[in-house]
Amino acid sequence: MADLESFARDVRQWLEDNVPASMREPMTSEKDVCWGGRDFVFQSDDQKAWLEAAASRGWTVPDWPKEYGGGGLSPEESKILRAEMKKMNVRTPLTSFGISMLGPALLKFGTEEQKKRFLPEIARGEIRWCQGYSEPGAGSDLAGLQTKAEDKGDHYLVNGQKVWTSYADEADWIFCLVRTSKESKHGGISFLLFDMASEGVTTKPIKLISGYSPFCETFFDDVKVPKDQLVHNENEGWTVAKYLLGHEREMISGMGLGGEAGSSLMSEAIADADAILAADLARFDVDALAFQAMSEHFIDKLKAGEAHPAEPSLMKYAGTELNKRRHELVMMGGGSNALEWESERSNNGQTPRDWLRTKANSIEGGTSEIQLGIVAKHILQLPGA
Amino acid sequence: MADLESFARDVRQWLEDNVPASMREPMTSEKDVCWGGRDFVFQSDDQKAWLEAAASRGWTVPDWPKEYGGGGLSPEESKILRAEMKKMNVRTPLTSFGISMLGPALLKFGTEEQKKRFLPEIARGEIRWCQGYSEPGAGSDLAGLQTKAEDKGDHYLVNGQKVWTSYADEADWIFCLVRTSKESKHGGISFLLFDMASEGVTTKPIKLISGYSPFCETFFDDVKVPKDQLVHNENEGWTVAKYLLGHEREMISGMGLGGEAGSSLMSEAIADADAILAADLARFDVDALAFQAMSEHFIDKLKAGEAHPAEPSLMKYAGTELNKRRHELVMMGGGSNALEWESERSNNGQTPRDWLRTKANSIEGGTSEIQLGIVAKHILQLPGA
Amino acid sequence: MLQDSVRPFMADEGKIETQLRHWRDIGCKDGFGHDLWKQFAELGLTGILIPEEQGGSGLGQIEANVVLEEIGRNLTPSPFLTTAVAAVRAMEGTAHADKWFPGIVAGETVAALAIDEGKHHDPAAVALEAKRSGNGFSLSGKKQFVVHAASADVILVAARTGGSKGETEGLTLFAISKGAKGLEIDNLAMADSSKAARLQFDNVEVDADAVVGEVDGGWDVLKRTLAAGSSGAASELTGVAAGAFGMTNDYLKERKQFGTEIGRFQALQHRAAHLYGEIEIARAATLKAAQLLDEGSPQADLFVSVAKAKSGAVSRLAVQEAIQMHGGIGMTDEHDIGFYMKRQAVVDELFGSPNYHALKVAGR
Amino acid sequence: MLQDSVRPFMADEGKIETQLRHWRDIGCKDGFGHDLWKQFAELGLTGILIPEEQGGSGLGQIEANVVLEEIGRNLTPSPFLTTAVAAVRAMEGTAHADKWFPGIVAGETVAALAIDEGKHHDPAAVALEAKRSGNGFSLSGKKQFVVHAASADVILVAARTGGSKGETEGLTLFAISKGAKGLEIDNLAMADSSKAARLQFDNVEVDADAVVGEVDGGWDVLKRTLAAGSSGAASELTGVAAGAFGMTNDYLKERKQFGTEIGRFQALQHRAAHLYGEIEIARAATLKAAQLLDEGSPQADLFVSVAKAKSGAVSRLAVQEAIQMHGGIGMTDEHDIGFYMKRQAVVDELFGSPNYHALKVAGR
Repeated sequence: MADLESFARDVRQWLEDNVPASMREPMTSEKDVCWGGRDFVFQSDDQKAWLEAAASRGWTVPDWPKEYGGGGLSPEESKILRAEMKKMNVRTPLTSFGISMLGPALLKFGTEEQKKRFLPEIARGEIRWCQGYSEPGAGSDLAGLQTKAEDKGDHYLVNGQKVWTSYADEADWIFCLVRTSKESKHGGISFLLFDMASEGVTTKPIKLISGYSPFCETFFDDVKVPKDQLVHNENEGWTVAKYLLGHEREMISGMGLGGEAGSSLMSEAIADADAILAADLARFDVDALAFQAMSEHFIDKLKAGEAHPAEPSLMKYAGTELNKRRHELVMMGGGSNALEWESERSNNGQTPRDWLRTKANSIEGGTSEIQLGIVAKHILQLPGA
Repeated sequence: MADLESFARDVRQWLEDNVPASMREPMTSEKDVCWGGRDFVFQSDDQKAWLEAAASRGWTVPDWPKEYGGGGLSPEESKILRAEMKKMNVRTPLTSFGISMLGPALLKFGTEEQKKRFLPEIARGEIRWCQGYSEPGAGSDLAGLQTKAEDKGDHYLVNGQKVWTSYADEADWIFCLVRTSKESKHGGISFLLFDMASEGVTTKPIKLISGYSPFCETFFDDVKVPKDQLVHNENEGWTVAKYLLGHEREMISGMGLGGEAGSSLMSEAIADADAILAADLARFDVDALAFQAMSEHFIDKLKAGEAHPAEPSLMKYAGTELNKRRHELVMMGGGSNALEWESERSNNGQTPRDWLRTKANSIEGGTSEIQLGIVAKHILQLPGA
Repeated sequence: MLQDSVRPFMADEGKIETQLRHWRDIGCKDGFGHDLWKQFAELGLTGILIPEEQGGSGLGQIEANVVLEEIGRNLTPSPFLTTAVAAVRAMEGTAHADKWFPGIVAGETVAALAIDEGKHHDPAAVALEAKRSGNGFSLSGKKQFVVHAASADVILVAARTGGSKGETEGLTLFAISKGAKGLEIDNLAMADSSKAARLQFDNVEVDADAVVGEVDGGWDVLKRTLAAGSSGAASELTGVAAGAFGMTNDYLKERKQFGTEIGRFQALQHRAAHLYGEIEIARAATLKAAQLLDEGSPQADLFVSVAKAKSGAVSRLAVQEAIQMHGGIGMTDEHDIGFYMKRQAVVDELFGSPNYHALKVAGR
Repeated sequence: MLQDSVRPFMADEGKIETQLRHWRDIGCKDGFGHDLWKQFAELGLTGILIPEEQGGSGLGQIEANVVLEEIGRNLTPSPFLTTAVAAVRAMEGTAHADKWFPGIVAGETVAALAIDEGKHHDPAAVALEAKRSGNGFSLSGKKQFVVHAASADVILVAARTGGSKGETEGLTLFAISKGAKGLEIDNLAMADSSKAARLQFDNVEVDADAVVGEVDGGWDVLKRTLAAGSSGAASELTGVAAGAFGMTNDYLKERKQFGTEIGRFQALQHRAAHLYGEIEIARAATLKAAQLLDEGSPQADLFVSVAKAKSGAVSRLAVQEAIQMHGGIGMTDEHDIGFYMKRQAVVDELFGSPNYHALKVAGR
């Protein structure tokens, strides 16, 4: 205990000394998020400075081992760091699919060489990853994928198409599921890493109902992938994929918390709410704060290795449904103001576009129905689930 | 049109002349319902007089043919009668399973002799029927019944057990599903009528969570049923049963309307409702009035023969769920007053007992899940429903 | 029956591909097509509520709502609700009928309603002032969510000639012709690609004959206008719900996942069946409101609010379920289902949200 | 861990068959068994919040709530919540602790709280008056929903020594011993077969030392008492939800319909999974509230209300789903599941309904 207390003091001091003042302001939009990567344009010098400071101590990924660029913190120490950062309103220095998804998978399934090669770059924010899972027409049935990788001796030759690749047009590398055997549905999948700048890779943004294009269609035409970029064994990629999906769901469940942007939206909705909306907002407050308590509890359990493997599904389901509800309430509170789509006054329709965006929350990363099915099967152990 | 107008005038006049004043007061409890039957004890002379007057004109069953004790009214005329009775707050003169369930089935499937024998008695309120459908352990799977009827030449010998027989201990006769063949599940069922006073019939009330016992277990031990009491063909009773179930559902859906007792309960709940309850009540009002509109529309379509055969399932589902919600709101509005179970002040816990009683609404007569399945299959035509 | 002609007409001529999506993609300033409005006229729809002696069809709210349900089902952009329903009800029996009805019957005239001044519908909360000025009035103030204002030949404006904001007394309705001096129209695209404007009135001078009905008697005119508009919007919402549901139910039968149609999954079946029932209930409530309006029943206002509140809640559920059940494809701009969600949000607010109307019902 | 001993104890000794159903069937006037209360004492549970130097276990809200979740899961009737949690928190640090704690630790004393005077929980709406009289006070007025009043050795009564109904100033808490003259107790069975009373005070005379805490300082005592009680009730509700859900989930695996286990029906699977998640959330919220209370955090009151509101709503859903999924058998008195619905309704109202607490959360 004494050690942890002195650790907490040390953390506070270090944060005081190293976090620029502007990085202790609440984020106001998606644009304040630091994603890193080859082509990332920092929003400010402070953003860059804070990333570098955090990375220098391994605190972009505090619980990764030090030899791979992490902070080497114990679960208790990680918790203290999170708590202190929260108390001081410190922004997350780096957010990336490398940290939240690929990293944990590499730590578990990667070779020593792969860990050394990829993890430190991720920790420093020098590489941005995208995820090549979904394929056209496959939807929730991820394992029904067709993109094939042929063994050509020293490399695989990849041909096929992915869809819903988040930010594929801004990513440096991709972690990608490919079919290396047709013998069994789940047993013929492999997990490959490759550079998006490789010859034969093209991306095409998908326009969404919000008018934004955060996703792409991604095409592979005779893309050569060196064999040392296969993670885990050939035809055993589904194991990696499932493990990684759990981490994706953890990340997405965080939406339920809404963040700072969410709460400022809500306060606008609350202003002169009608009596029914006020009642809905009261109930929402209860549910949002209860979910906050659940999230904290879940993260503690997770870091201590005590979470049930299907619990991320529960969190993903609850968090995304809550976030959708938040934006429905914001729309109701906004009345006709919230319907404007292109005006300057409405910041180009930010409110309705964000609302429409949230409708994908319960679809991407596995639909709500998929998550409920996983809970029914793995936790409730209902027959045939 | 002119004819209908003069019919409406005639109806108004006749109601003015024949309905006792006390029969134009809203019913305040279940006890004001006139069920009829051999052992029925009238609540008042007025109740008896009104039944007799209505029966004399065939208006206990206005749309049945005159030769079977009905009023012989056209759908338009029936609608006018209903509307005029509603305007004058006239109570329903007679409520019975004979009218709402067995009658329509006999009209469709009965022999001429059966119609002449049973329908006029039903119309005059001289016989009270109960329904022998459910069996222990069968639940929603009605067709899985085991009660068997053996062909003994001039009669059937019935042995077995029914459960959830409403008011079996007060009923004169039963309409009952029995198994006459084991060759197929649905194809081996027959539809029998018999006297509850027959030798070998015993009933045992089931105590419910509300403390009331409106249902019985009913046992048949070598009960002899004359063959002329078989309705429709042997082994084709399931056709009759399904037809009758639709009528049961129509009747149960009426609960959604709550009736007069429902609305006086609601006004108590509304008194000093908190802000959230007030919002819930506002939404409930909308849903209850919309359902009222739907019920009127449904009855018009039904009487005109234009309703989809699966529509009673929809009405049953919506009406019972609405009624459950009504009683939840009444409980919330009642606070700790509504939790008293035995005091005189609480009329022996009428509010919580009625509330608990409503929980069976969405189970009896086919669960909500069964109704939704029927709609999915027969109206939406979804595969495998 | 009217539905037999309107349904195929709207499905063919009013469909998303050639109307809504087309006008949106080319950035049309009206948000609808004048040619289609002409076709509405040829079918007698633009004058549906206009008496026969004034060249219309002389039908009622029930028939207008048949049209609106099909409009909702196909998301057909047109000024039908504002012009042929609400504005006609406002002008009927006034001198403005003679002036504007011929153009409406001919499908040449578009009318708009300028009532709300805040983000929520609240027709008594009018602050826009009409001061006596010479032989007429001078209007100053602002309005928002004025659907089709930029395309309108005439805008009906609720203004205050007496009393104060929040009171129903002292309101007067004015008919302001296109191009009035001092009137600034900020034409805005809404989420559903329809156009609604914010208006700024700076001493807009009008003659005394611009008054619709009586001076200080605007509430009576507004009441019948809003009842017709709300009832019509309820039908449009029912149509939106039915359209989204129909498309979704078809999708449930076609789309395969894990080797089987997704419509075979019981969880989706139950949700679909529940939704279907809710849509039927909304339609019955909406029909009853229209019947009561046509009968002039004192219960009409109550059921108009029931209809608008119910159809709003149900259509919201319908579009949410539609998007969720379509999965990723429904999130793409390329697919039509997303348009239903956008349109629902706009009509939901138009003439008062479900909350506004539920509170009216509860306060009866 | 405490749970490891309490869980089997409550499941064995506190089970429905031998406790709740038994006491109900014999019409026990207490609604619980004194022998079990003694067993609670032997395990150190009755003194769980009482400091070690006063003979208790010196544990906190977190541990008390572990007990209450098991009480909820088994519907075990006992005066634990009112006596060992709420009354102990009320008396701690006052002279009454010396008088009553030994009996509570020994499982010989039962305490009750008399706060509400209307049908809804509203602790500031006290009208019951305590007038100065000689060396002490004279109490007149009425109370309702006083759980275990008829079995209580001591009743803690919120009375008004100043201010007026609705104000938090001018409240004083009194400890009234059993058998006080002028106190009439109408012992009533509640829907769940627990007993709560309506009390009538007619000039009930008490000494000055009957005051718990300070005269006019009752709100401070009430606040900590109600926070502990609400937090505890939230845990009991979470237990009720978990108990009903566990029984239901088992039933889904056993019960066959149409030739297959009903738990195989996807519609039920999804509803069960949703409910499971909600129960986990309610438990996390309840745990957090207890942690904050034990830490003395300024956020504690907010999260206590979150916990009570959330666990109320979730447990209500749990008992409704439990009854519906059990079908007809669940409606019979013979089956235990119906008891969960009855108990839920009572604890839902105790220390304030979900609506009461949600409005507190929204008003923060």
